[in-house]
Amino acid sequence: MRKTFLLIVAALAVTAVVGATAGARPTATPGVTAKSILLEGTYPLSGPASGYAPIPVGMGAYFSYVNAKGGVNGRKINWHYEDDGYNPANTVQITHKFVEQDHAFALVGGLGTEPQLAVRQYLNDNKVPQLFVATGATTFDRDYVQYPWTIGWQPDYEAEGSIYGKYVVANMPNAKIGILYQNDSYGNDYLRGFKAGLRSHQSQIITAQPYDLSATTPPAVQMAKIKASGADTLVLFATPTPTIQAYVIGTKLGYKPANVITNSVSATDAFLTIAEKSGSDIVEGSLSVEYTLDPANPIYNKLAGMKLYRSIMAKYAPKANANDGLNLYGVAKAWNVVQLLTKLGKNPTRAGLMAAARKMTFSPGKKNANPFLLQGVSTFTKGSFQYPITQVKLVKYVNHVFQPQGKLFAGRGALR
Amino acid sequence: MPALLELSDVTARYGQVVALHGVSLTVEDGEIVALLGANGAGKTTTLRSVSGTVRRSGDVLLGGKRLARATPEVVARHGVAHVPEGRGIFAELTVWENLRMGGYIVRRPDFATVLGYFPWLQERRNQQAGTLSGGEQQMLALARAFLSRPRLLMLDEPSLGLAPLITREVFRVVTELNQKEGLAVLVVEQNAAVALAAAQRGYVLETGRIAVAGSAAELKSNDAVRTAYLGY
Amino acid sequence: MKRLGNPIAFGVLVLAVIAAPFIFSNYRTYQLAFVGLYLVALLGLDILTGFTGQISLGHGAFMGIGAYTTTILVVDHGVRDIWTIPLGGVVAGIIGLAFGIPATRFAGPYLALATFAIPLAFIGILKRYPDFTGGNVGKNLPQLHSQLGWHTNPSIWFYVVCWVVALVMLPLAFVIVRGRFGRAMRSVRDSEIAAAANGVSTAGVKTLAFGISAFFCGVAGSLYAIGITYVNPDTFPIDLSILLLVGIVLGGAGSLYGMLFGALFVEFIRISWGPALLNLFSRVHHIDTHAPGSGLVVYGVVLLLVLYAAPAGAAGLARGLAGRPAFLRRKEDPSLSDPGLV
Amino acid sequence: MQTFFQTLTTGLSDGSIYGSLALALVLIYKATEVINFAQGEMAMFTTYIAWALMGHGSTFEWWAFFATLGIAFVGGAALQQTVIRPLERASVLTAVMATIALLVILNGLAAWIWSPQLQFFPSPFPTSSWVIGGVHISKQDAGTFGVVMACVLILWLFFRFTKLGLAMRAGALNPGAARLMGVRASWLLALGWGFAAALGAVSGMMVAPTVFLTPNMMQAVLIYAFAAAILGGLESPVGAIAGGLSLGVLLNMLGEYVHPVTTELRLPVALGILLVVLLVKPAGLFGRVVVRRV
Repeated sequence: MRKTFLLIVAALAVTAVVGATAGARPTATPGVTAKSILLEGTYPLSGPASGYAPIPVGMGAYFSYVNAKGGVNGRKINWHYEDDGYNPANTVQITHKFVEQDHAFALVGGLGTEPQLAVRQYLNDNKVPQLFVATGATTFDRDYVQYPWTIGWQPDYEAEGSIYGKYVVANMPNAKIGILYQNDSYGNDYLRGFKAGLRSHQSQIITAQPYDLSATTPPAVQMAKIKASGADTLVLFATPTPTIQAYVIGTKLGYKPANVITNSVSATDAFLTIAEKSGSDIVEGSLSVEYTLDPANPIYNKLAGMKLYRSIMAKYAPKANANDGLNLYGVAKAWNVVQLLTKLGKNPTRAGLMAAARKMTFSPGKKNANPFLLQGVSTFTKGSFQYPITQVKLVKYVNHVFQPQGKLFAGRGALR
Repeated sequence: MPALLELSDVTARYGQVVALHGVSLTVEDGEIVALLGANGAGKTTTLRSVSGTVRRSGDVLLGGKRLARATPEVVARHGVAHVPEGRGIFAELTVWENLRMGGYIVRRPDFATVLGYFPWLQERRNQQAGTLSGGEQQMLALARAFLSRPRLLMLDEPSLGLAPLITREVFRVVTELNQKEGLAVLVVEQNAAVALAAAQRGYVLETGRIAVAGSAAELKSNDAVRTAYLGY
Repeated sequence: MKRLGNPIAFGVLVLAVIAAPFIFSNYRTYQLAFVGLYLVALLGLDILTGFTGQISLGHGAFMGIGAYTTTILVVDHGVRDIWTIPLGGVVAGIIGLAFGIPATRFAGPYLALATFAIPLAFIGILKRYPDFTGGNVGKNLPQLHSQLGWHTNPSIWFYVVCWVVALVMLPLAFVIVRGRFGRAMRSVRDSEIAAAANGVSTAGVKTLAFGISAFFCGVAGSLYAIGITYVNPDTFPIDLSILLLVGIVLGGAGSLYGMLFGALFVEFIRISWGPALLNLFSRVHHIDTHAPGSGLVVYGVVLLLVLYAAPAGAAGLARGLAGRPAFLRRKEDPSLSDPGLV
Repeated sequence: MQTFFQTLTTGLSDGSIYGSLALALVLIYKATEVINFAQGEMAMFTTYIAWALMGHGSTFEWWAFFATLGIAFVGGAALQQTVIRPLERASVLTAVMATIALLVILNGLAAWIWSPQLQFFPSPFPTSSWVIGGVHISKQDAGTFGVVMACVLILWLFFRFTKLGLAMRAGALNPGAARLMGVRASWLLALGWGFAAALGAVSGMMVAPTVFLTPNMMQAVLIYAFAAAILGGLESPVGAIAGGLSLGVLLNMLGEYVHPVTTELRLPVALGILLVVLLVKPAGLFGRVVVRRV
C-alpha cells in the first residue's frame, strides 16, 4: 500500500518537473517584443519525410543574414522550429505549444499536407497566421475565404499538373500517355490538374497506374503494365523514392518511352542523378518544371540571387550542402517572409501580416522580385487570386542537370 | 598434497531459498564418492555448487585452487565434468556431434579411447541423440563427459528412470573408468545400494547438511542409513 | 472498496488531478490531458500484457479504431463528441474480441509478431476506403471548445474529460484484475497448463483480455481524436503501438499505478523531454539541436538508460525485487536454469 | 507464361532478402528468445558504412563489401556485449525493449551522421537482363539471389562443420548443458549477434540499390522479414529462408494476378494469409510446437 502511495507521489514529482518551464507572458501582440519577433514552424526532422530537413536550415540562414544587417524594423527575427516526425498528432501538440506557450507571432513554412491540414482550423480559430505552408496541396491557396489565416507559397500541384497537360497538347498531340501516380491527395491533385490541362485530349491517357506510399516494394507491377499498354510517354506523379525506382525498373524492363514527364517535387538533379547512377538510361531528356534557381546548375552561378544565396549559406549555415535545392527553397521563402514583415512597419500585428500576404506584388515589373526565384517569376496575390507563385519554367534533364527551356508558363489565371 | 576436491562450509541458495547450509566434503584422486540423501536434501545442489550452476558461498577447492566464483564454463575448463540430472544430452544433435561437444575444450579429443569403452556409439554416430533410449543416453552422457579429459566426474542420478539391469551396466562402466583411467567420481544417487557398491566412501545429506560421512562399508552398516536409504 | 485499489492512493491521485490545472499552464494542462488518455490505453494494454502475459505490438490500431469511430460519428453523423467515447471503446473492443479468437492460438513471440499485422492492416484499410475514412487526407474534427458552461479554456475542458474518463477506467481496471477473472488471467500468464488443469478456459480468458484491452485503447483513441481534432493514417503509425508497449514496460507491467509513469513518458519524451535534453546538451557540448535524427537518438538513449535503471519499470523500483510477478522477475543466471532437461 | 516467370524471379530475389534478414532474426531468437527489432536498422547502418567505405561513390567495391561484413560482425558482437548483456537477467520483454531502443538510436544516428537524404548505393551487378525464351531475368535479381544464397550456404557450412558452429548450435539448444561442456555461452551470444549483423549487412547492401539508401530503408524489409520468420517458424533457420522466398513470390504473384488486391491491400492480404497459415500451423511451416515446462 505504502509503495503505491510512493509511486503516486513520485509521479507528481515528475509532473512538477515537467511543468517547471512555464511559458512567457503574452504581450500586446503575441511574439513581438521591442527587440524581436518570434516565428515558428514544424518540420519532419526524423522519420520517412526527414529528407526535407534542409528547408528550415535555409530559412534560418536567411533570417540570420537579415538579423546581422539589423533585423526587420529594428527587431531581430527569432526562428524556432521543432520535429513533428510527419505525424499530424505531433504537429497538433507542438502547434498548441507554439501558440499557447511560446506565443509565436506567426507559424511559418510548416511542412506537409496532412500535418498542416491538422492544424489549419486551430490556427484560424486562434487567428494565428499559417504563413507559406510547405506543400503544394491546392486547398491551402484555394480555400482562403474559409481559412483567412492560411496561405501557401509554392505552385500548387494542380497548377503544375495542368502545365504538363498544356505542354502535351501543344507539343505532342499524338503521344500515348501512361501515368504512374501516388494514390493520395498529392498524386490526385497532379492527376486532376493534368487532365484539366489536356482538356479535350484526355483520351491520350491510355493507362494510369496508382501506387501506395506505404507500399513497401517498388512499383514494378505498375511499370510493367504501363510498358505493356504501349504508352510512349511516361508521366510520373510520384514522390522521390518511387520516382527513381520507376526510372530504374522501366530500364530493367526494357521500356523506352520517347518522353518522360516527372513532377517537380521529385525532379531534382540529385534524385535523377541517383536514377541515372542506378542504371536508368531513360532519365536523359526528362521534362519537369522549376520556379526557383537551381544551385546544382552552374548556369545560375553568375546571377546576383545565386551569389547572395551562396554567401548566406557559407556564412550562416556552413555545414549545410549548399548545392541542395531544399536550402535554396528555404532561403527563397524566408525572403518573402522578411519582405512582408518589413511592410508591417513599427507595430506589426498578425492581422497586418495576413493583409500583406493577401496583397503581394513582388514582381520583376516592380523591380522587387524574389531574387532566389527564376528570373521573371512573381510572388503575387490579390483579391480572389491567392496563389503566391504560379509561374514556372519547363526544364529538361540534360547532362546530369536540369536545363531551362523557353519562356515562363503560368499555371493559373492572369498574371501581371 | 591437497585433496582433488574440497568443499568447506559451502552455502548455496536459489533466490531466497537456502538449499545448502555449510556443507564440507572431500574427494581424493582416483576415488569414487557417493552422495546420498532424500529428495530435496541438497545432493544436486552440492554438485551444482561445484560446477558453478548455483549461487554459492564458502570455499570450493579443486586441487587446492579456489573455484568459489568460477562460472560453469571455467569449472569445466579446470577439469570437472558434470553430467547433470536428466543427462543434458543435446537431443537435436547427432550422437557424434554430442561427442564432439564433449571434447570442446580439448585440443585433440581422444575419440578412439572413448569408443573403446563405448563401441556401440560408432555405429550410431549419425543418429539423433534424442532418439536413443534412456540407458543409451546415459552412456552417451558418460562418454561425452569423459571426452573432456576430466580430473573429476560428477554424476547426478545416473540411474534415474533406468531399468535395474541398465543401471548396473552404467555403474560397471563408471567403475571401469575409475579403475583403468584413474578417474575420480562424485556420484549422487537415490539408489544407495548401487552407489555404495561402486563407491569407496560416501556422505549422507539431510536438509542441506552433511548428516553422516564415512567409508562405503561404514555407511552400509549404519543403521540409520540402512533403514532410510537401503530399505532393509 | 479494496477491490477498487488503494483508496488513499486513489484519493491522492484525484486531488492531484484537480490541482494540476491550477498549477500548470494551459498548454501543460493540454499535455496532461493526453497523459490521462494514454493512462487509459496503457491500463488496457497492461491488462493484456502485464496481467495475462500476452504481448501485443498492435494496440495503437485499436486506439485508431476508437478515434475513427468518434471522428465518423461526429463529422458525418453529427453526434456530440463525448457520447462517442464509450462507442469508440465498444467498437474497438468488439474488433479486439474478434481478433482475440484466432490470436489465442498463437504462443508468445508468434502472437507478438501476428499483432504487428493489426496496425499495418488498419492503415491499409483506411487508405483503401477513402469515402468512409477520408483516406490519406484524413478528417478534421470540430475544434476543442469548452462545454462546461462558463469561459473555460478548451484545453482545460479537454483535460477534465480525459481525466474523468481515466478516473473511471482506473478503478474499473482494478475491478477486472482483482476479481475472479483477474485471478484467471494471472494463472494463464504464469502457466497456461496449470491454469487449464484448474479448469480455467485459457482461450476464453485470452480472448476476453484481448477484447477488454482493445476496449480501453478504443476509449483512449476516442479521446485522442477529440484532442488532436484530426485523424489520418499517419496519426496511427506502428510507432504508436510500440510506444504503448514501451509505456507498459517502463511503468512496470503488471502494475496499474505504474502506468502513470508509462503515460507520462509516452506523452512527454518525444515532444518535451527529448528537445529539452538536447538543449541542455547543446549548452555543454556544441551540437546542433535540430540535426535530423538527433531527437531519436536522445529518445533511444533515454529509453535504454531507464531500462537499465529499472528493468521492471517504475513499479518494479517502487516494489523492490521480491514482489514482482514471476514472469517479470529477473531470470536467474541462464546457467542456473536446470541444464538437464531437454 | 512469360509474366509468370518474370514475377517468379523478382519474387525469389525479393524473397532472398527477406529470408536473409529473417535468418538473422532466427539466429538471435534461437539463442536468447529475444526478437531483435533493431535487426533492420543494424543492416541499414552497416550499409551506410559500406557506402562510406566506397567513398560515397558510384561503383560497387567488393573489398568494401567484405570489410563491411567484418565491421558488421564486430559491431553486432559489441552491441550484444554492451547493450544487451547488462539486461541478460531481465525479462525477455525488457530485452526486446532494449532492441527497440537500439532501433531508434541507430535510425537517428544514421540521419545525424549521413543526413536523411536519399543516396545512391551501387549494385555489384549490371542493370541489364538475360533473355531466356522471352523471359527477362534481371542480372541484379539473379545476382542478389546468388549472393544471399552463397552467404546462407557459408553460414550453414560453418554451423555444420566447425567446432564453434557446433558449440553455437548446442548453446542455443541447451545453454546450461553447453556451459557444462566448457562453452563460453556469453561469447557465443555475441558471436550470434555478430553473424546476424553480418547477414543483415548482406541484405542491406543487396536491397539498397533498389530501395536506395535512407535511414528508413530497412523498415519495410524488416516487416517482411518478421513475416517470413514466423511463416517459417521462429526456431527454424531453414524455415526462415523458405519463408522469405515464399513470401517474396507470394507478394509478387498477388500483385500480378489477383486484381482486387490493389497496392493498399497487398500487405494486409499477405498478412492475412500468414495468419491463416499460423492458425493451421501455430509454430510456422517448419517449426515444431515445443511443449514448455510447467
